[in-house]
Amino acid sequence: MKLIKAIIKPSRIDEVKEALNEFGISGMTIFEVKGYGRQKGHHELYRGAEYQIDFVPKVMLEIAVNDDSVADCMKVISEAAKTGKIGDGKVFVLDVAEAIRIRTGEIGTDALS
Amino acid sequence: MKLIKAIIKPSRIDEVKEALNEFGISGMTIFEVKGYGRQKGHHELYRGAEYQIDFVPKVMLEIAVNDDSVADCMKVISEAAKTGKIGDGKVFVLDVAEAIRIRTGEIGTDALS
Amino acid sequence: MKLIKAIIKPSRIDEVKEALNEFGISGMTIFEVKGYGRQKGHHELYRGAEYQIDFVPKVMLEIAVNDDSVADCMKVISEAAKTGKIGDGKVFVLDVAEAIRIRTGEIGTDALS
Amino acid sequence: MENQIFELQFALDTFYFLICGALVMWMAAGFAMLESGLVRAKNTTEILTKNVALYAIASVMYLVCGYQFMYGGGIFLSGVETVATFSKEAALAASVANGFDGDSVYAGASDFFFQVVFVGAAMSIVSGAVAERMKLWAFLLFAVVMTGVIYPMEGAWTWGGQEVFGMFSLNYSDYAGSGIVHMAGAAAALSGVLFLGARKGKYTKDGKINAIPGANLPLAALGTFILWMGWFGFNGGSTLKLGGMEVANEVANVFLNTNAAAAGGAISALIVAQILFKKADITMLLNGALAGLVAITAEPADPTPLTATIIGAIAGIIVVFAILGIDRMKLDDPVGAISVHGVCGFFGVMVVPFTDADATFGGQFTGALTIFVWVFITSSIVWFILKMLMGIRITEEEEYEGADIAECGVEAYPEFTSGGLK
Amino acid sequence: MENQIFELQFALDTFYFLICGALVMWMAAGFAMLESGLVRAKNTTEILTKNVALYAIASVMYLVCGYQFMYGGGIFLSGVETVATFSKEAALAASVANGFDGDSVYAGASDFFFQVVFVGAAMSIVSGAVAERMKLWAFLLFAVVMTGVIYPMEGAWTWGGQEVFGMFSLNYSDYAGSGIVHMAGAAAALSGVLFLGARKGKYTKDGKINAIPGANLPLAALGTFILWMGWFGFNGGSTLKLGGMEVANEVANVFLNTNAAAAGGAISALIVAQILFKKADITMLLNGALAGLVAITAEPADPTPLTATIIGAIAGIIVVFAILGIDRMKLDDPVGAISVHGVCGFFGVMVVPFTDADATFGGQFTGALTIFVWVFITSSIVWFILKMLMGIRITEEEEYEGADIAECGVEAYPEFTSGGLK
Amino acid sequence: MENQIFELQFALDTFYFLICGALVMWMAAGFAMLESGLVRAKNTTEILTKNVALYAIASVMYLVCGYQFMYGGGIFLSGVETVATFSKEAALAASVANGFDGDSVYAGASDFFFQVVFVGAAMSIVSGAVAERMKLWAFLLFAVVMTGVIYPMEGAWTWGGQEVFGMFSLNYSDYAGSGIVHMAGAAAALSGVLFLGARKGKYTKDGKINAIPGANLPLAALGTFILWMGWFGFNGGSTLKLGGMEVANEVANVFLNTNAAAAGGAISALIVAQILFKKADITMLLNGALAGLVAITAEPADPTPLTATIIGAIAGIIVVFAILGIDRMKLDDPVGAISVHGVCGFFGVMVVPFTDADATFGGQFTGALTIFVWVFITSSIVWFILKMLMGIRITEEEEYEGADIAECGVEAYPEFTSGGLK
Ligand SMILES: Nc1ncnc2c1ncn2[C@@H]1O[C@H](COP(=O)(O)OP(=O)(O)O)[C@@H](O)[C@H]1O
Ligand SMILES: Nc1ncnc2c1ncn2[C@@H]1O[C@H](COP(=O)(O)OP(=O)(O)O)[C@@H](O)[C@H]1O
Ligand SMILES: Nc1ncnc2c1ncn2[C@@H]1O[C@H](COP(=O)(O)OP(=O)(O)O)[C@@H](O)[C@H]1O
Repeated sequence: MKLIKAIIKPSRIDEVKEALNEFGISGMTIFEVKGYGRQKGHHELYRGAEYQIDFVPKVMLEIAVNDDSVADCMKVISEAAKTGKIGDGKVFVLDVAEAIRIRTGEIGTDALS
Repeated sequence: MKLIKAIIKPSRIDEVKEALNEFGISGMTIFEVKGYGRQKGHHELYRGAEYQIDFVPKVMLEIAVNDDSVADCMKVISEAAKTGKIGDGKVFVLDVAEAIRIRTGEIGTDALS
Repeated sequence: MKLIKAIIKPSRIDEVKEALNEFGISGMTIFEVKGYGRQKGHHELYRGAEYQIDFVPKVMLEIAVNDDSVADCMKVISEAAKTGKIGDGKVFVLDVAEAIRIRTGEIGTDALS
Repeated sequence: MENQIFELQFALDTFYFLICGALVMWMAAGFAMLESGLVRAKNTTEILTKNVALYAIASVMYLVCGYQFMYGGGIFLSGVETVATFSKEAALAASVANGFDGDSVYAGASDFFFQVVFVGAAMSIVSGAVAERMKLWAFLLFAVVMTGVIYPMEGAWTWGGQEVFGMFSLNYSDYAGSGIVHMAGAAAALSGVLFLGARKGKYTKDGKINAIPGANLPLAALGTFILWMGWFGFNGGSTLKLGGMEVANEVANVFLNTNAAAAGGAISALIVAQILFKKADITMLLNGALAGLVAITAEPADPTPLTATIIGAIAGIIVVFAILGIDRMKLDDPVGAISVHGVCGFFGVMVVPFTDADATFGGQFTGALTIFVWVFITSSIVWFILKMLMGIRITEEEEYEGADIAECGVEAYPEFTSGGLK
Repeated sequence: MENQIFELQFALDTFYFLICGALVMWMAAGFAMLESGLVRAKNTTEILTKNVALYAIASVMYLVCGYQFMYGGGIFLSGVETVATFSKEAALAASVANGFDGDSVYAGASDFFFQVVFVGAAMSIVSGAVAERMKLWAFLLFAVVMTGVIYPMEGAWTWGGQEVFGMFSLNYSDYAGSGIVHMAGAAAALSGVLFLGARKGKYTKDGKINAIPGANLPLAALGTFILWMGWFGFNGGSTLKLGGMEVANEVANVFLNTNAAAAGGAISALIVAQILFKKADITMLLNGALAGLVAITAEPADPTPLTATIIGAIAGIIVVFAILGIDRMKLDDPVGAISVHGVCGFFGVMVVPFTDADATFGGQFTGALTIFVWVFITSSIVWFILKMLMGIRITEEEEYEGADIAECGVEAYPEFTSGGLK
Repeated sequence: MENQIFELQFALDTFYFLICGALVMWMAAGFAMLESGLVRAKNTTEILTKNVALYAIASVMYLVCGYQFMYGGGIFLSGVETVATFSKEAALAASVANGFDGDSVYAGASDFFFQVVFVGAAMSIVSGAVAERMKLWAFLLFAVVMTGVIYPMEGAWTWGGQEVFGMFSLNYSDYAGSGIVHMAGAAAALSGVLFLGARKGKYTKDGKINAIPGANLPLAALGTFILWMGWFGFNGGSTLKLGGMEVANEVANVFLNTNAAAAGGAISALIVAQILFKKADITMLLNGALAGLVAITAEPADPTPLTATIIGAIAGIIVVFAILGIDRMKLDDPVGAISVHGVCGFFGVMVVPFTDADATFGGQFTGALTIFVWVFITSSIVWFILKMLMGIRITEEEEYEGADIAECGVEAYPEFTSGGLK
């Protein structure tokens, strides 16, 4: 089992969600994050003092998938999240040693929705 | 060392925290996330246009524990977080290669609170 | 490749960011979290009823680095984040199995900014 | 030429009534802000909806029948002169008859306008106490009865001067309504709270009282300032006449005393809170100011400014302990309405004899009791019927998710909250 | 001694005008709060900036030339008496000439003050409809022309009583401006919306209508209460005279009817929303109250209170369907300004003959049409020129990021939002 | 019959005073909203607490001794007529003596009411400048001295017409208090800022100025609108009489000029900000409007509307540069109070001789200097004593965590923020 962590642009979340749905992934956890990378933030101005917002809003997706689906799933996400402009984000894959569904106690890949 | 990632219902956070405390876990990091799974979101309505909120509020717990405690800790969380209704969440376990406590520089399991 | 997860005090984020920049790390993802550990929260009071805020605001940094840099990077973070007072936080290191840059499709360490 | 003077007096008094009425109408916004600041984000849309709708309902129901019950103004205001039916001759004749020093003469419509906004205020008191758990439509149906019948009836027995049912003749003095408006609202609120029960999570089984902090304290402070300002109209207008030196002086003293009592209440409540809790609890400060205002309302003209300040200060102390006590009795009142309007309203009524020689403690007590019993019992009957018919409480799940989504379909701050984790 | 009576009448009427004017000025805050509550967080600073700046521009432009165009008050108010140029003799002579029952006499400055705040109101209507996508400076330039020329011209043909161009002589009755102010504002707004197009993401290619919820509903409710309060000045002041029994009675009825219509509109819109959507949509409740206010504005004096309530209630029903219909026509109006002020303004104008025997449907329709055509066409010309010269819409990227950062450089709630993820 | 006219005049003038006073009281809400919008979320509860409490303290202290010091009204208002002590005969006699064109006669309580709300305004200015770092109770103790002694003394030497200490006789003209109220508040604020030092993180060691954005800009805009509205009472009431044609005309011109100056200030500040920063900085727009208001306050009656607009516009330009300059001097004033009320207050005082022939530059300068020196020195003494006794600044840790939790125990927006990460 793997945990896919994808950092994407907030504007692509709907597309990614739908693409994953079509692909058959029906469970995921997301949260708002701030990204720092090549894509630069913006300037704001307050009472004459300019200041730099370094961090860009991004969304992190965390999706546990079984080992077979990892490659395809990465592809699905990458394609749906891509705009071609700087700041499209990254996908990282981590190993999952164990998983359990709290409600039923199912473990392993059975625990995934 | 392992990192336990538990996605639970926001309403269960106090119970889980207390159960972990009793079990002897005294350090953790939590944050608000949005979950997507079998439990469906809700409809909202604004000026006549209905729209679907797909994501359900959840809380993510991240807890680093030493290898011996992992299984028990998962059990403790599962039991405390369980309501038996859809959407109770998942627990994932990841390997931790290294850990350090910033204040003291302690490494390995010594770094855990 | 490794994923460094660092939990630090919010007040140290600028120092850490700059130290990492100098070190040559130019990409990272951060988000606000709540920490529970030796550092205790505070009491609040509302209409005569006191209540305990157990969780302390912290910032989580997630940084993917190649294996060579891990040790140095941990050091850089630890030093920049350190105040010497309780609650300075932890750094955890996780293995990354795969990475991809969405915009270009580059994989592995090439995917890192 | 004397007629012209009477015309001016009529115009001035009418205008004074209208401006005071507009200030009291503005209190509806004050209650709305205060209450929406003190509930959690997830119940904010619903409390706003209730506050706007209840004011609208009060306006319509008092027009339909409330004014008739209270002052005999006719169903649908048929007895109030419109532009078409106004008789200048009659008005002039009345002016001459009253003489310059007698009762005031003003447009009937301005009297209705001034009275109707009071109904809204009485009803606004209820919404805060039952916040975060009551069904919207059950509440609005209650508002129909409260503003159309329950309030007008007790108003008729007091300000209306009617001896309905031959039941009692009160020698009861209540200038602007510490009892008639505020305690009445609180009585209905108390009954509602008893029927509803506490918010989930407010009191734990082991007897602990949990704090449920409000989501937006600047709104609560704004609401308090609005109420403070509107109260000048509430008490000032209750002099019922401006055109004359003595009454004008009285109106001025009412403004001054109203302000002084609010200030006294704010300061004393803040100090008590600081002593008790070691923190300057802003919600006590705000409730203290309102407590002072409620207390002075029963007699804002006669006290000296110093006495008014002291009355307000005592109310500010009372309200802190009332809030703590009522919480300990497990009566869950998210905004402190029962303490502010009920307890301090009663205090205000009972303190009148100290500054107004005509009032007696017996009369004040009897009057307060009558109002309380009437409103509490009739309210309870209405709550009971509503509970049987349609239920008055949202489901536990809806309460957890928030009344906003359940009742109104939209969150108040969709971009600011993401679950309210603490 | 007669002179002294006239002096008092003059003082009273001047004061009445000034207080009503202050209440109408306060409506600028109402529009600002309403609109900033109904847009997304990322466009809030910009809509606030527009609202404050447009009121300032209206104040200056109407002073520079608008008042001259509308009432002939002189460029830079050269025709309005200042402290230095005031002639008590002339004022007394005018008072005597008018007699006590004739036209009112009041300070010229108070008339300007009362008129200028109306200009701000007309312009505020536009800002809401074009929110979240229009360039700030294009909007402000439009405000210069609208408040300096477009509005004053149609005002001159109606309230100003001028027969400009010999084009037409309207027998058009519009007490406080359902058409002259509200529909005029809505006509400019409609034109702006057509030139601008919808917000990105509002309508999908497959014809779906997306909801774009407002960020801060308590502000929207507060704004509505402010408008409700300010409307007493808007309609009440439009009687133009207070000092006299008949007019004072009329003013009182105007206050009463204004309140009744708002209440009627709020209740009917809430009920319709509940029936249609099964939820008590607060935005419809708020728009319903405003719809009632707009509708009664054309004739707030003559209806009985019951009739006023009914007129308001009908407007409350109309506004819900108008909002849904206009959305279906893919006219993107984030706050419902076109429905509230345009559709209900027109309804208000057309309903006058039912309660005012002097008005005719023909006259009302001709007047409304004239106002609409004039404002719509001239606005369109101005929007077109602005579009050619500098563009009127922010870029797609700026729209995504939010007008606040693009135009004003600072977020409205920097600590509360972090991307607005849903 | 003449008596009746005097009675009406008395009533009208009293009412006018009371309404203007209520509008000025409303400014307390304006300051509270403005300041709570411009501080960070974590210091919001505390600034609200300060604003409500300082108004209450001002009300009480001015009643206790301030009014006595300033106008000799008696300790505890013992010299002000209550309902019991009012003598109609005396009032009528005074009216007859003054004649219809002489000084106004009105209820003493209304004069106190109008004066006391000014004290609150002066004190509100201070709270903004010392926000986000000053101890709550140290501030409130300062408020006791400021409102009970410091302000009343300089008020006595100017408006009070007293030659205290035989020190000086000012030929100083300050209609509604650009200097007496606004610059006085700013002088106390400046002293407080010097004693306190800047907020942690505002100025870095390498000389950089960091922006610390306000948490809730709609509140700041609302606060500005409230102040704008309340200023009609502030300046309008300062005419001190309404009942008479010439004074009524003057009041009308005051309203008009007040509005014009605010509009001028808003527009010019916005344009300057756009030119300097390439962004329409809303905080400059808001400060610009207030700058215009402050500047016109010293003489709102005599200028023509055009001149008033220009005076406001110049103040709007001044304020932008003042804010930038003061920031560069490392005087940390989170809301710009010193620039708006101090710099533009001084400008307003000095510009009087251009429109009022009786005023001289020398007199204006001497007066302004006297006020500034007196308030600055006495304030410094009080701040110094407070610093010695109890400390005036919260600890660094409390400042980091926020004054809300440290001082008041509760967050203003507990559900919206989670650390304010940027
Ligand atoms: N080394 C890294 N570790 C973790 N997250 C990263 C790293 N580098 C970039 N990111 C995340 O990816 C986002 C996009 O990266 P960026 O360099 O801006 O553009 P791109 O992905 O197109 O090269 C960043 O905003 C950040 O959230
Ligand atoms: N494959 C997955 N990867 C990551 N998180 C998941 C996954 N599936 C479910 N989740 C998380 O678990 C939560 C609960 O899942 P859900 O299917 O709704 O109910 P249950 O856990 O009872 O089966 C989801 O809201 C989501 O946050
Ligand atoms: N076992 C753990 N797993 C995950 N996070 C932890 C753990 N222990 C501590 N933390 C995080 O580290 C932060 C600091 O820990 P704490 O015990 O307060 O101080 P210190 O790091 O100085 O020992 C906590 O607030 C929490 O976010």
